[in-house]
Formats: sequence, C-alpha cells, structure tokens
Amino acid sequence: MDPILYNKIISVGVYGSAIGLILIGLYAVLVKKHLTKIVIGLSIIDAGVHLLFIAVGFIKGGTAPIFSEKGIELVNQGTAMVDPVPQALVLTAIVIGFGVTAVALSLVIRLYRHHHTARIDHIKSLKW
Amino acid sequence: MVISPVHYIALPLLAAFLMPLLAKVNRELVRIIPGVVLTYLLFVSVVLMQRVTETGQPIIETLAGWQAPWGINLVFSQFTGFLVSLMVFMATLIWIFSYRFKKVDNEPALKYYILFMMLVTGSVGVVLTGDIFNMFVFMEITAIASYSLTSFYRDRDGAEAGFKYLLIGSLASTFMLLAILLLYTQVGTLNMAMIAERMHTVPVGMKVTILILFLTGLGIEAEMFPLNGWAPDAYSQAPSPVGATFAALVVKAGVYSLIRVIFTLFDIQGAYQYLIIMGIITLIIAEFAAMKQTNLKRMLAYSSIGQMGFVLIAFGIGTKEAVFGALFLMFNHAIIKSLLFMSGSFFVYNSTSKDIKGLSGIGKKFPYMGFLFSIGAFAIVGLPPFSGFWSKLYILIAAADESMLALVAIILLVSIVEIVYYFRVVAKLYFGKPTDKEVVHKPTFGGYFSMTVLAVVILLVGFYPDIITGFIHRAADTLLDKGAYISNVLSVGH
Amino acid sequence: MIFNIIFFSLLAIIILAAAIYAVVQKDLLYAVIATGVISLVLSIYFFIMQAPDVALTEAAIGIALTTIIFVITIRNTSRREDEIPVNKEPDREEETK
Amino acid sequence: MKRAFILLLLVVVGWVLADTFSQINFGESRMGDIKQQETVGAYYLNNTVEKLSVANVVTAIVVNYRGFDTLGEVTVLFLAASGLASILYRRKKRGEHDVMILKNSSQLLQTGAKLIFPAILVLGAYVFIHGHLTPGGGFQGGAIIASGFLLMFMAYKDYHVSHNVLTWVESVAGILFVSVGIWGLISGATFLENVLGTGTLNDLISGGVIPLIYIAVGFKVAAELTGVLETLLNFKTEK
Amino acid sequence: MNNIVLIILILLAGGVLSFLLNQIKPLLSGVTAFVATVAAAVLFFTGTGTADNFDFVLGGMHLSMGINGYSWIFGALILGFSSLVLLYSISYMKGRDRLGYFYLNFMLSIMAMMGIIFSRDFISLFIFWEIMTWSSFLIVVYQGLSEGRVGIKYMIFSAVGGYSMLLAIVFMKAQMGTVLISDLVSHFSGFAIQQQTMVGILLLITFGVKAAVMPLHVWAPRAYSDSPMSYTSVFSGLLSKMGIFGMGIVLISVFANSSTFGTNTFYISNVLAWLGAITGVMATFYAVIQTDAKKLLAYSSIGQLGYIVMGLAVGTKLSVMAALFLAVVHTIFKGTLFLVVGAVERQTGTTDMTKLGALIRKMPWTFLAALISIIALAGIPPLAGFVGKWMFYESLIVSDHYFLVIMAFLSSTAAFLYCYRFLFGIFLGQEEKEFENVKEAPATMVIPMVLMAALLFVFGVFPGLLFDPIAKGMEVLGMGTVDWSMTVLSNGWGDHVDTMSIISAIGTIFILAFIYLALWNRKRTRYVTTKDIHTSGEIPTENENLTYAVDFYKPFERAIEPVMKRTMDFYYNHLGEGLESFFNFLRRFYTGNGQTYALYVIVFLVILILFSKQIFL
Repeated sequence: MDPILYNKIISVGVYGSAIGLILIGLYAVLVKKHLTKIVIGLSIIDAGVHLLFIAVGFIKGGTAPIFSEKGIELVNQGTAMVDPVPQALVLTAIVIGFGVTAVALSLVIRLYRHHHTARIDHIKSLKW
Repeated sequence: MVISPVHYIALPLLAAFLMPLLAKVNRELVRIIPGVVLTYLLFVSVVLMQRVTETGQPIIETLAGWQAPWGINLVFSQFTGFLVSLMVFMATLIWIFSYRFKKVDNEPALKYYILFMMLVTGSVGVVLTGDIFNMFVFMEITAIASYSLTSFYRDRDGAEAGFKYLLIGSLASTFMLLAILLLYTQVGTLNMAMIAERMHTVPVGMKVTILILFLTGLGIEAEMFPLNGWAPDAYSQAPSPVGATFAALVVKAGVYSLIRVIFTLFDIQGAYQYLIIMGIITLIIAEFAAMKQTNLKRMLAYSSIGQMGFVLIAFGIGTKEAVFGALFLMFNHAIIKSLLFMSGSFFVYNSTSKDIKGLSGIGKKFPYMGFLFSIGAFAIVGLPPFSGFWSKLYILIAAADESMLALVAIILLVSIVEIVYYFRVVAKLYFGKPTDKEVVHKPTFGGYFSMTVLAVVILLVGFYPDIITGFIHRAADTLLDKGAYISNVLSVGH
Repeated sequence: MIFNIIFFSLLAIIILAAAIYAVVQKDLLYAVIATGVISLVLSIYFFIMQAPDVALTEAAIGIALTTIIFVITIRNTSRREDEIPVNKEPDREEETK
Repeated sequence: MKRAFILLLLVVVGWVLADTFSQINFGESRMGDIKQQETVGAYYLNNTVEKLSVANVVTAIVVNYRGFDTLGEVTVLFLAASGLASILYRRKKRGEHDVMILKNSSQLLQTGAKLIFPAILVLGAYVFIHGHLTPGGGFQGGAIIASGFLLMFMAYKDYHVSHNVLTWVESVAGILFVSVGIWGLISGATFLENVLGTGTLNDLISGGVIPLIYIAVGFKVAAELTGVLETLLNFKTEK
Repeated sequence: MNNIVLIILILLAGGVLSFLLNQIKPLLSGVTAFVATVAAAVLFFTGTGTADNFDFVLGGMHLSMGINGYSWIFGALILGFSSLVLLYSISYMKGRDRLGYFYLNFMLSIMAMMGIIFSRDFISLFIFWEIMTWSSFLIVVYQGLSEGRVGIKYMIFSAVGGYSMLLAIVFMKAQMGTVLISDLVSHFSGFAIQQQTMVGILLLITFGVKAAVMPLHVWAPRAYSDSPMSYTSVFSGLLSKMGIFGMGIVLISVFANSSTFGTNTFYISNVLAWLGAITGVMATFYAVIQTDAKKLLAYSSIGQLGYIVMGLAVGTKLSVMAALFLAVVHTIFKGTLFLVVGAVERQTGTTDMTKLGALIRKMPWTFLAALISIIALAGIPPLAGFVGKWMFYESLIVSDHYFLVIMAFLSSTAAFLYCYRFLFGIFLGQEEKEFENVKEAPATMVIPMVLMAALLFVFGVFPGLLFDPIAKGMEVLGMGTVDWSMTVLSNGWGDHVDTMSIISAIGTIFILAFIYLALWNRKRTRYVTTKDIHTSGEIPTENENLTYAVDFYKPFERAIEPVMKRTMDFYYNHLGEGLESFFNFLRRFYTGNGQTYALYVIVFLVILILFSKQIFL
C-alpha cells in the first residue's frame, strides 16, 4: 500500500476522532440542557484536545521517550523517539481537567439542591 | 536565600500546604498566615522593584536550573514588576479587609483563605511567568480558585454564578490549550521570548488561527464582550472581598495575558484595531447594561467590565502614551473598584435587600463608608481631582494624538452614562429616605483600615500623579520594547 | 498495514460512537459509562501512539475516577436527562452562611 | 432552528480545525529542524540521559524541566479538593454522622476488595517510585491508589478514611515538594533545581530529586483524589 | 509662599476644617468657613496682583496659574460675595444636620471657582471646573428632594459640558502640544475652519451649560431651587458667572484672533447672541408664571444670564462692558434676592407666594433689601441695574442688533411682572394668620443682605467703581482701552448721561414718596386678612385664598400658553426615556442562561474565523 495514502488514512482517523470529539463535546455543551450532560460534554472536549496533543507529538515508527535498556538500544539503532513535550503537557492538562470536572460536578449537586432541577435553562435567576 | 521572584509563588504555596496542618494547631492561624505571607510578598515587591528600577534590567529567574528556552523562567521586569507589586498590594489590603469579614465556620474559613491566597498566587504567576504553558497552568489555578470562591456562600445564586463561570472558563482553557498546541507545533518551544523570536517563521494563515484561538480564550478572562456573560454574575455573587479581588487581580491577569500575547508574541497589526473595536463594544454595552442595574454589586461588575473595555481601547491605540494611560487605568481601576466593592459590600450587608433601592439613606448610618464610596464613585468616573481623572486624560490625549477624535467622543459619551448611574447611587446613599433597619454589621477595624488606605491612595494619586507615573512610564516602555524582552530572556545563561 | 488501518478506524469509530452515544443518551448513567469508554479508547490511543505515561494517567483518572464522580453526581441529582422537573420552587435564598 | 444554527457553527469550527491540522502532518517529526531551529523536545531527548540520568524523559520534563508546571498542577488538584469541600460543605447537626450514598455491596465484592486493595496500593506505590524509570509517576500512582480506595468505598458502606490522615499526607507531601524547590534556592541554585547527584541511568536511586518529588506528588495526588471521593460520597441530598 | 496657592489652600483647609469641627460643635463649622473665606478675601484684595504666578508640572503636563485684570473682577466677586453669604449661612443653616458636609462642599466650590479664575491653562481649568461641578452637585442633593433626580439632571448636563471641554482639551493638546489658554489664543487662527468651529462650539457648550443658555438650561430651575438658599445665591450668583467668565475668554480673546473671520461676523457669536436673547425671553415668561419664589428667582436668573451672554456675544466694547457690569451687578442683586427668600423660608417655613403675604411688617429689613434688589433687577434708576441695562440697550442699538433689542425689551418688560409679583406675594398684601408670629431674621442674616443692597446703591451712583476693573479686564481680553468715568455713561452718539443728576432726581422723589407713605399715609391703611374679601356676596370658604397672590397673571399665562406648551424639558425627558429603554433592551443580551453565554463564545470564535482576513490582515 502506498505509504502516503496510509499515512493520510491514519491521520484522518486520529485527527478526525480528536476533532470529532471536540465537536461532539461542543454540541453537548451548546445544546444539551442537563447540567451533568454539559459537564460530560466538557470532558469530551478535553478528551479530544488531549488526543490532539498526543497525535501532534507522535512520530511514525517512534518509540516512547523512555531510555530503558531497550529504549537505548532502539535509539542506537536509529529509531526516533516521539516528542515528549506534548505528553508532559497532556499529563498536566488531564489532571487539571479532572480538577475542573470535580468542581463542576460539585456545583451541579449544589444547583440541584437549590433548584430541584438540573436543567440549565431553568437556572437563570441571575440575569441582565 | 536571596530574595527573588520565585518567592511570589513558592511561599504562598508552602503556606497553603501548611495551612491545613496549622488549622489543627490554632484556628486563628488560618486567618493570619495569608496576611503574613502577603505582607512578606509586599516587602519582596518593594525590594525587587527597587532593584529593577536601579539596574533598569529585568530580573530573569530560571527555574529548576534550566535556562530560558529549556526550562520555565520568571520575568520580573519593570512592567510585570509593576503589575505584580500592584496585585500584591491590593491582595494585602483585601486580606486585611476580609479578615473576620463575616462569621463563617472554621472549615470553610480554612478553604476560603487557601483559595484566596491561591487566587492571588495564580494571578501573580500569570504575570510573572515567561512560559506560555505555565501561564495556562496559573490561569487554571486562578480559575479554579475563582469558581470555588464565587460559590463560596453555597447559596442558590452563588452556585449558579460559579457554574456559569466554570462553563465559560472551561471553554476558555480549551481554546487556550489548542492555541498552545498549535503554537508548539509551529515554533517548537513554549518559552514566550523564543516564540516571539520565531514568530515570523510561522505562516500567516496559521498565525491568525492561533491568534484567534488565543483571543477567544484570553478574551474570556479579560471580560471582553461578548465573552463576559459570566462576569456580572460572578462579581455579584462572590463574597465582596473576592469581588474586589476579581476586579483588582484576576481581570488584570487576564488583560495582562491578552496584552502579552498581542504585544509580544504576535506581530499582527490588525490585532490592535481589533482591541480598539472590541474595547469600544465592551465599554458601550457594559456601561449601558450597568445603567439599568438594580443590584449594587452587579452594577459594579458591569462597570468593571466597561473599564476593562476602556483599558483594551487604550492598549489598542498602541502608542507609548496610550499604553501608559492603559496601565495607569489598570492601576486606578484596581484600587478604585476594590474600594467600591469593599464599601458597597457593607451597604449591601446592612440593607434589607441587595437592591440599590434598599440602600436608601444608608449613608447616614455609615457616614464614613458613604464618604469612601463617594470618593470611589467620583474617582472611577474620572472626576478630578481623583486618580481616575488622570488615567482617563492620558488615554484621551493619546487617542487624540492619533487623531481618533471620534473615539474620544464615544468614550466621553459613555462616561456620561457612567456618571449617571454612579451618582444615582451616591445621591441615594446620602439623601434617600433611610429605612428603619438597625445597623447590624459594623465594619471591622481592618475593613476601615484597608478602605482608608485605598481612599488615601486615590486622593494622593489624584492630587499628585507624579508619585506613580514614573513607574508606569517605565512599565509601558518595557512592555513596548519587544526586542529587549527577547534578548533579555534568551541571553540568560548564554 | 491493513491491520493498522482497520485498527485505527475501529478505534475512531468506537470513540466517536461512544461520544455520540454519551451525548444523545437520555439515561445519564449510560452516558457516563460511555464517557468511560471514551477514556478507555483514548488511553489505547495514547498507548499505541507511544505515550504510556499519558495512557496510564488517562486510564486511572479518566476511566476510574472521573466516571465515579459522575456516577456520584447522578446519584445525588437526577438520573434521566429528560426528567420532568420536580414541581418545587427554587430555594429563595442562601441556606447557610 | 437553534440546533441547526449551532450545527452550522460547529461545522465552521470543525472545518477550521481540520484545515489547520491538515497542515500539521501526522506522524512526522517536528523536532529536528523547524526552520533549522532545535525544538525543546529534541533538546530534552538529547540531554536528559546525560544531564539527569533519568530514563523516562516525560518524567524528566514533568518533574524537572517543567517542574514548575507540576507544582502548579498539584496546586490545581489541591484547590479542586478544597473548592469541592467548600462548595459541598455542610454544617453538621448535633450527633450527625457522615452517611455514604452507596449501599453495602455483595459479599463477593467485599472479599475481593479486601484482597485486591493492598495489591493496588503496592502497585500505585511501585508506579510512582519507578516514575523516572518506567512509564508512570506520581499522578498515575496517586490515581491508582485513589482508585484502590474507591474500591473500598464501594465495597464497604462504613469505610472511612480519616480526614486527619488525608490532611496530613496531603500537607506533608505538598510541603515536601515545595521544600525540595526551596532547598534548591537555599543551596544557592535555582528553585526546584536538581541539587542531588544524579546517579547512574536506570538505577532506582538516580535522577537526584526527581524520584523524591514524584513520591511526594504521588502521595499528594492519592490523598487529594481520595479526599475528593470521600467528600463527594459523603454528601447526601435529601430526595 | 505664593499668594495664589495660599488662597486655594486656605479655602481648602477651611473646608476640611469646618468638616472636622462639625463633629465637635456644629456652629464652629460655619464660623470656620466664614473666617477662612474672609482670610482668603483679605489676602486676595491686599496682596494678590498680576505678579503672582505659579507654574508647575503635574503628571507630565505644564500647568500654570496666575491672575490678570479680567479674572480679578471675578475673583473679587467670588470672595467678596461668598464671605457675605457664609456670614449669612451661619444662622441660616443652624440646626440642620450634616453641616460639615455642607460647608465642606461649599468651601470646595469656592475654592474651585477661585481655581478656575486663576487657571491659565485648560487642564487646571478643567480640574477646578469639575470640582466645582461635583461639589455643587453634592449640595443640590443635600436636602434630599426628588430622590436626587434634580441633582442627576444637573450632573448630566454638567458632564456634557465638562466632557466637551475635555474633548476640546485633548484636541488642543494633540494639535498644539500645550494646553495654555494664551497658546490657544495665539494658535487659534492657525486652525482649519472646522477645527475652529469645533473647539469654539465645544468650549461654548461647556460654559453655556453653567451659564444656563437656552437648550442647556433645563437643569437650572430645579437645581437652583432645590439647594439650600444660602448656596443657591452662590449657585446663581457665582457658579453661573463662571460660565460667563469662560465665555468671555472664548468669545472675545479666542475668536477675536481667528483670522478667518472677525469677531463680529463669526456666526457662532451671532447664534449665541440669539440663544441668549431667546433664553432671556423664555426664562422671563417662565418666571412670571411661577408661584414659588425660589423658582421665580431661578428662572429670572436664567433670563438675566441670557442678557449677559447676549452682551458678550455681540462683542462690541460697549456691549461687553455692559455684560460684565451686569454680571457683577446680577450677582449682587440676585444673590441678595435668594438670601431674602432664604430668610423668608427660614422664618416662615415656606416660599410659596400664594401662602405668604404682608411680611413687610414682620421683616422690614429683609423687605428693604428685597426692594432695593428688585429695583436693581428691574433696571430702574438710581440703582446699579439701570446703568447696566442702559449700556446694554445702547450697545445693541449701536451695533444694529435691532431684533435683539426688541427681544430684550420684551423680556425686560415681562420682568417687571414677576418683580412685582415677588414683592407683592411675599411682603405686601394681606396678612395670613399662620404668619402672625414671624420675626425678623437674625442680624447675621440681615447684615449681608442690607450690605449688598447698599452696594447696589453705591454702584448705581458711582458705576465707575466697577468700570475701572472691568475696563482693565477688557484690555486683558484684547479689546483695547475703554474709556470710562466715574459717574458718566458715554454712548456711541457722543451723548453723555450723568448718572448723578438722574440719581439725585429720582432719589429725591423716592425719599419724598417714602416719607409720604411712611408718615402720612400710614394710618389710613386697613389691615385685612386674605379671607376678608367679599366677592359678589359670596363668602369664600375657609381655605380659599382669593387675593392677587393666587392666579396673579392668569391672563398673561393664557396669552403665552402656546409658547409654553412644549418645554425643552419635555424633549430631554423623552430622549432620556428612549435611551433608558434602549439600555434595557441591550442588556437583554445577558440572558442569564449559561449555555447562551457559551454559545456567544462559539459565535464570537466563528465570526473571528470568518472575518479573520478583514480584521487581522
């Protein structure tokens, strides 16, 4: 198979699913009324962005950026290593995303307690 | 241990991690520790500002032993130093104000002070850091602390405001992450100086896309229209000291990041016009919306948004004088809006409702508070001889120098609207028919103290602006000197 | 190569399907489990893209912890998205100060 | 109508994203010569082994090169836990106890949990202790440990982790992290600088302060995540 | 230390001190303010000359203060008049709460006015101008009437004025690089015609608001009448004169130097003259139909200011001299009248002319002051008003402004109507029972009034006392030398009117009439109450007042009804309402739904993306 075509298909698959996740998540955030659903949407967006990070850092045929005995051996053979920086960034981003999700969910619980509903279009006592 | 910019981050963090333990020793320590830390940081600011002013060179601190492009660094230049010092100063006063502000349980008090201190640290970190991803991290610290503090009272509206803030804030961080990612793929580094240096190699289309993502993400933090839906809610529902913190620190950090991105990172001229346009729209809509508010804190929030629009306009003009005016306005806004939030909070606290109507005649019970509030109101609408006048004057002169007289006219027209709603409150405070409610909550001594300090600063700067203009002039020069920023940061260790 | 293509497209299909399912499903519990599936596929993605550290993090945080806090939230609020709101006025003012 | 409008918007966003990322070729190295300039990623790959003796470059970045980020990240978690606790705080009535919202589960789960729990803890500890050698590290290990506690929460209705202990672990670990940073400052170097000898590659005790920090992070993350779970689980809404 | 700085500091310190002393003893507050003003006045009259300059750099701008002949007139007026008013205030304000607040703002206004006349550059002028505005705003709302609406209206108009000055200032700064008034005067001819027009109009708007010129006057009546009377006298007497002060500079110094067109043909001046005339007529009509003495005086003030503006705008030597003379005299008589009303209000509790009556016997000294002032207002010799009006008409006729003369005559005639009503409604007519026990105002209130009335007499007899400084001032403005003599008015035809002869003749008649009325005619008067009237056999009910005081000018009102139907106020209110509903519409953008806000974010992003080329490239 033509490696260029192959690469294209794979890239469409990876980028496509990442961008797809972002869009689906945005859709949930913009359309769905339930607070929990919106938070789910946010975490789906996050997932898409994280996938983009890793996809951008990926190098075809590269190995994980770990210099264990095997890793050194592979590097000596001329194998590239994938870019470690996006991975480090995603590590941070995942944890931050978790923190935000936790706070969001606690707010959802609070809101449900006060409003007895979790529909965002019913929760607008602050306006104008 | 030499005093260095990293103290701004390390010590509050250390204190924050210590505080849960200290809470077990003595409950009061929880409330005192942040003040001690902030006071120390004020001292640090004074020392560092002195050093920076003497040498004229920024202090670039490398972290973890890795010099500029490889590791993260903190840049304490005359520009960032000015903002940081302002932030720490304001934070100290706000701490004094919020000390025993309201009676809360011990457990929430602990959380409150931790979150408050982290809010300060996050904002300071955003300004200090020289690394774009690190800026994102600090922004998230600020954001999470803000979300939690917005709903600190756990009431119905607080939770609502917090959730809205969180929703929009999450989108902001998403866009910012995407922008950082794209930037990284293009220039292969996260250090802002190096990004700026390599920016010319990025294809134009990509550059604009990245800029748009940044502008959207950071515009949310900077309360730019139409991304500022969260702001009035958050300001009005957060505890008043936190509202003051938002106005004095958090927004400043947002505007700073926006300005840093546009002025230093990118070299797109259209961005300046964009700032002017968005600034005008933000200013107009916010001031008009403020006009019809019935809730005092909401009114202050809209006014705050409007002022940020004004700041953006000034930055958008982009000349040295305009940037100077913008920084001056940021300084003024921090001080004045904090004063308004602080004094306003006592009125709201003591009135029957949160409405402006409920404030009728309350100035008679709190004559001193009323006096302070009036000073704040006069200053923020830019009446001489208060400090707000000078910043407005400088910005207008800068705009006129660029022969943007229509812009000046718009700003002045909007200022009239501002005058109307502020003076309505002042008139109501003093001369409305008083309600019969007893005075329940006297301000604490700390409250009096911090508000008095702010009022004194307003008057001092108003009567003699030159005590502060020197710093601001140098800060403006530093911000505009992009080449010096790049060479200073990248030359460390080479 | 063909195997790779199939594998990648399968992953893409699963993750997108799970995402769509999570968004359209009215029963939030299922939706949450679908987000767990997203995280699972995501960590597989990370793993095959030579990011084991991230895969591990995503597995631990995304699959286990995020899902469980969602579940707890749903237990505390309402399970169905189209739930008819309880006919109760919202609380008037703050409950605790 | 509104939905169609939103879909239209999303199409535009998606189109722009797709257009942008189509310019970033998948699977290509961007580290070598981005316009003849070395990227930080390449620098890290080339220098980590030599300068830090750490096998896992991601760990090296997370803990050392960009250790400041990690400090911020830990703070974010800490704040999330604090914020969560503050938002869900409830003044307890006299004599009121925490009630878990989960029901007692089956005998099978209980026994299994009891058996697996120590293994999970050990695994988590292993992951963060070997963070600089193998994939994994403080976050992963912490999260694994927290999921172990989650298992116990699910299995036993009355299972509580003492708040005191969590607080202590959390605080001490955090203080340790910052102190390591300040240690660098005090010893005349920079904040968070690797002031210890780096040892030899692929030794357990190598990489200077990196394992130390990762252990602190591991404990801290574990304690915080467990705390979050505990807070959430103990918050019961009256139905 | 420099005298100029010293005066301003004394006034400021006086204000702050009286604010603080009020906490100890309220009486001290007023006394302190009075003493400080007198001290400043002494300093001003003895030791301040044109040599006192004060140049300084503030906020990177070169500012300058000083005094010249023109500003000396106003400075003298401000300090002299306000000292008397503050003396009056001590008793007038006794017993009110928040005196410290009142005196602080009072002193701030005085300080600001002194600052304005000292300013030689526009920045410091603007600073003091705004201080004057907000301090007077704070006094307007001081009595808490109408929920501060009046104050807000005042503030809006002042803000329009202030900000148009600011716009002009930043324009000047951008154009010429300095903000000195003298620089504007010399650079003005270098501007393009649009720029000249713009700067001119902007500055005239600023001063026009304070001088209450026609379309900008709507704040004035209520603002004047809502303030405490002792301040209203300052408000109408001095604050409005600041508008005149500025207009003098703009219309005469600045416009005269516009090379494109000379003073007389510059159409802005003509428009302004017409506006002044219309203001004069309309305000006089309004004054006539008022029943509240305060409002009557307020409208009358506006009308008189209209004359003065007209005089300045016409711009011949004689007209400017007349305007400035009238300005000074107006301060004195209108100030006195407001003080009189204040005294009446304090003693009787009302200023409604339909309720009052026959206070002449209870408050003779007050009546005397009122009488003299009213005569001066009406322009009857031998009082100062006559001199001003004479010169004024003459100047208009000489410079061929016949329509303006007609307007001026119309309003002067109408002014007699309200003058009479004022005197009659308050002091003459039948006595009301409820005012039986009214006493004369305290001495500290009477003395200033009578003193000022006496001053009016002096200026009427020796107008040269005023001509001297005015002529000097006009020289400073660039009008060349002006001839004058102590007691003789000269006109364009070369005729001379010796005031002495007129005055001695009229004075004799007056004294004789007075003696006749007072001594011979006294016993023949019969005292009746307002209810003691028989109308066609019907006995009026108890609370029906049928004296002339009620519906005094009904026919007149009917005659001018078409003119009155649509007031400016009406249009402004509509504009305000329209704007408010527009604001209300705009803020609906913030719907309160978090999701909508998220949608805005995405829409914003998409718009930026779609128009990225237009915006960023």
